[in-house]
Amino acid sequence: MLHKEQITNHSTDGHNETFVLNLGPQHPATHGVLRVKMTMDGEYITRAEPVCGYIHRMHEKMGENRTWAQFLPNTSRIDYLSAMHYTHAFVGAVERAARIEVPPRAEFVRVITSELNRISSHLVWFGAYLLDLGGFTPLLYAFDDRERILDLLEGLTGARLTYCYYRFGGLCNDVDEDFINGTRDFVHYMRPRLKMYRALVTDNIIFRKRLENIGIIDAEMCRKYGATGPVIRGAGTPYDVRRLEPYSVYDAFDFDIPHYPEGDCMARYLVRMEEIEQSLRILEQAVAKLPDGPHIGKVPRMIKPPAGDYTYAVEAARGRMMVRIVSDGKEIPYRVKLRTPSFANLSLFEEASRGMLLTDALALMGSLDLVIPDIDR
Amino acid sequence: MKKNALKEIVTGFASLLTGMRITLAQFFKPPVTVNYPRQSLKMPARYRGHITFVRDQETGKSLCIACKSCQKACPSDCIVVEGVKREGEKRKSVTDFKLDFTKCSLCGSCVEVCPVDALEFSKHYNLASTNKEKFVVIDLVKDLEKRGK
Amino acid sequence: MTAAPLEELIAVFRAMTESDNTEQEVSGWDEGAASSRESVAVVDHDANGWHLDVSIPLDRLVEAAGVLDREEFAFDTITGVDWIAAGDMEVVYDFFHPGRFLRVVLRVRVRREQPEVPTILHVFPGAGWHERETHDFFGIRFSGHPDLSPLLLPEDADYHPLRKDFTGVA
Amino acid sequence: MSIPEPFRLASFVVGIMAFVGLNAAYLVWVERKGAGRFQRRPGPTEVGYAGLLQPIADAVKLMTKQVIVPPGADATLFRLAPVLIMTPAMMCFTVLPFGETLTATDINLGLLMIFALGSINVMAIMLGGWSSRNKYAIISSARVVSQNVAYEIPMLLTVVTMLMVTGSANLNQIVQQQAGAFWNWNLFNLAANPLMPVTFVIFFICMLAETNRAPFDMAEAESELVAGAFTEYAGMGFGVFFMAEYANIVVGCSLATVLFFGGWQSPIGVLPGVWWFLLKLYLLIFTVVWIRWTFPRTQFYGLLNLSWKILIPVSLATVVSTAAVMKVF
Repeated sequence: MLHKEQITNHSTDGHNETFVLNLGPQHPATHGVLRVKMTMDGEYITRAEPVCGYIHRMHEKMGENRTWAQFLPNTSRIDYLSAMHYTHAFVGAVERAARIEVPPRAEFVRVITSELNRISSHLVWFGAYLLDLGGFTPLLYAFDDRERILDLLEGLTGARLTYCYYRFGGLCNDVDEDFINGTRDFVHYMRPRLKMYRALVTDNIIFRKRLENIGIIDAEMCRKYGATGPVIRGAGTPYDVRRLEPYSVYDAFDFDIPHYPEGDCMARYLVRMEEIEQSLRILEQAVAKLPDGPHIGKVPRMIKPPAGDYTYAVEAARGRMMVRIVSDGKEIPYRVKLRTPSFANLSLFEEASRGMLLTDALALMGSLDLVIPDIDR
Repeated sequence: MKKNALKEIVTGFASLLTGMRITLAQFFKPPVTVNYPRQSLKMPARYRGHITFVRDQETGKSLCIACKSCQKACPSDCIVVEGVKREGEKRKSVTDFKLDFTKCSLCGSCVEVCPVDALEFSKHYNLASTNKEKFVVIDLVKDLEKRGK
Repeated sequence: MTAAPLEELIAVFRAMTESDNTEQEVSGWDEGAASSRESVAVVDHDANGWHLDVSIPLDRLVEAAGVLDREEFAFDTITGVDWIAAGDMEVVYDFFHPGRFLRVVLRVRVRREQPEVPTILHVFPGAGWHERETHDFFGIRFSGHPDLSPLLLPEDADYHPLRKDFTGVA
Repeated sequence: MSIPEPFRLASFVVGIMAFVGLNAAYLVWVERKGAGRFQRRPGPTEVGYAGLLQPIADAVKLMTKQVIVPPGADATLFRLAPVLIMTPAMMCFTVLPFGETLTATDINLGLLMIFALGSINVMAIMLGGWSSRNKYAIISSARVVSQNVAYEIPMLLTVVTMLMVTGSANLNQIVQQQAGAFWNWNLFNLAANPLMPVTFVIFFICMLAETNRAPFDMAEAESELVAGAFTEYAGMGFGVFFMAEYANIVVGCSLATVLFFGGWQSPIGVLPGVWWFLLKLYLLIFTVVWIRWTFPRTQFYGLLNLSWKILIPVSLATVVSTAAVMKVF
């Protein structure tokens, strides 16, 4: 293991010859159009400055020129890997503002679809992370599993990524038996697969050597930067919006918040892998407890939340996703603020990557699970 | 310390062999992919393709009453509806329904908002063209006429 | 965890806001809204999404952030709001507590013509990017911020799209 | 021998070139097909039956592309590098005993010659990376040099062990010593070197590292360095590096076959030796492919640590144990 002290010695020996390495905007490791301007001393990073905005679409402005309901499709397109959570946050904020009741069945289905989405998102991350580390095969195994989730959600919502499934007061349409049975089957299918991943990847010595004690982010840094999700839980703080700021019907389920005190890439990896297990647990309970009833509550035709500002936070796959809406009592939002987890998680990269080797910095970047449209919005 | 290092080498090597055993087991299993475009999957009933008119089984015409709810509901302004009220008919009937598919985000607001359920999602997903013009205007009225034949 | 109970926080913030309350002229649409009736208001989380709402005078902002930092709050986000009718810009700071069910919101208001707010980047380094973003979108200057170059907008952007009088880029 | 020497040599030259070319082309196919199977997908299927014409299509594609020399690059060295990597790889084939009589030149120092030529490989990649005038390529070349220097040592130590066991550097003689059933193969010759399987594992790991194969593909490291030293190469320039990589794998696996698996010796006496040689060779190559599609890439310093802290001490132990066995018995 190489420590920062060694590196500072290394760069003060008189030959301060640094060069700038442009990682991206087109680079295999950035998974999208992120550019990292790296000032390098050999293979050591002296400063890595992320440059974002390449796919900035100004969703927040779009929110100000359409009705509340018309903004719904946008919410699936911010973090396309965990679209359900984002729709949930926006729908939740508007429901809170307009005091719309959501029937229990709809809340349960929201939990089921959100957790399925969380698993699929973590699976993409798992595969892509292995790809970053040079292991190609687990990516395709993970995609095979994810495909089952996408098939389920496609059967339910009609889309594979941009679901746009939740509505103010409930859901777009009710779940059917196929979906419920499919979810149940998936839970049974997924558990042995997780065991297989553990043997193939988690226990692999090459993999462990690449992650253990690499890219340490401590709880203090997470707090100061507002890093959430697996990043803060990998730093030992069991912060999870589902538990600490309960929303929907999450307090009806029994699940753990996996957290590891090490704060290294391995801790973040383990947190995500265990979260898949916990999500399976929630799915099992939610499917068993799913109440009957309508899938959408009483909703006014045109929604005009009373003037004021409201927030709603959910635990998205990447961390705390908060929507802050400001209403002036009209049918068009006055302001929609999207607080996205990847943005905060990436903001600490500059500090966390200082003095690291290029290889390790990429392992660190991968472990943050960045989705670029989520940063750029 | 020394002992740990030796143990790590042994368990590490064992973990590599476990990994190789797993991939070899996968090697002898059949592929899970679909050989697109030679094979393709059937889209589920709720699949959201571009919108299309529901065909009235009796008249063979559209159910659309040109109320323009869909046009108003659309977040992307990609629907244009025109209709006339013909003599002897209670409601307006549609004369022109154009969808700009290049802007459509397939959210389904139009289908949901339709008071007479005149719209549905098509199951086409193999749409491709080298020419943008093909999708700028999808004429639902003409499309329905074509299906009638 | 050494975090003080909510009452203590309220007391601390009351002391901060009362010293020069005269400048806190509330204007515009939101006169009736719970959030700005008092400078320190306890809010129902179920109704709005946070617990404590503090309209802080501009010169005590960094200090207030420091209080939250001492209480081990985590930085959440910064929201700018353009109250064009009132001629104000509002900056809303969200904080959450990683160990407790407690959310705190700080608000400052500045005139639209002179939108300048001190940076809290030295207290919460994570605010740096959020402040840059708010500068991009609203043109609010964060004094003391080392680098306010556009983060999400193109590097030569001199417009601020979330201002209500923004009409588009030529 | 009825064939006159010049004709014999000429036919070998043509034969080796064809062998290398076909191997490079079809090992790509094997790799892609193998990767497909490991990943539960069919691999190439479109060009020809089971994608068998895919390598030809790829070759044609690569050849029709322009070879671009980036501005500011050292054009001479840039063009020289692919030549420099291909030639030694080809030359190694001249001493490999494919069958009992199927050797181009049966020289006494065949083993040493292969190692001498094998070392040039590093030079070529370094030149290619350095002359490209690309930061990724330069980082890659620096990695390649330190990686290869680190792995030459344990590799040569295992070869020293083998030289002590066999007492010969003539590859044909080494094979002849291993006649008979499979327990006569050097791999199981525990009487001469009790650590023989370990020696083989070290040799195999070093071979992977020397040929820049996954999990030691630091030079290419596509998720970090884009394509490493080859980033700026287009068309057949890239194609030659690609071919050379496979040619080097064939050489490495052939050497492993000769040193440890009895070369062309048939363990049960049926079939001509050359088939046995090829069978053993391709099984080893399959293992190389298998490894590539199982493991993630090692860390760069993890790779160096592995060499200096584990492989070198262990291979020294095998040398010492072999020497001890020789001295005692």
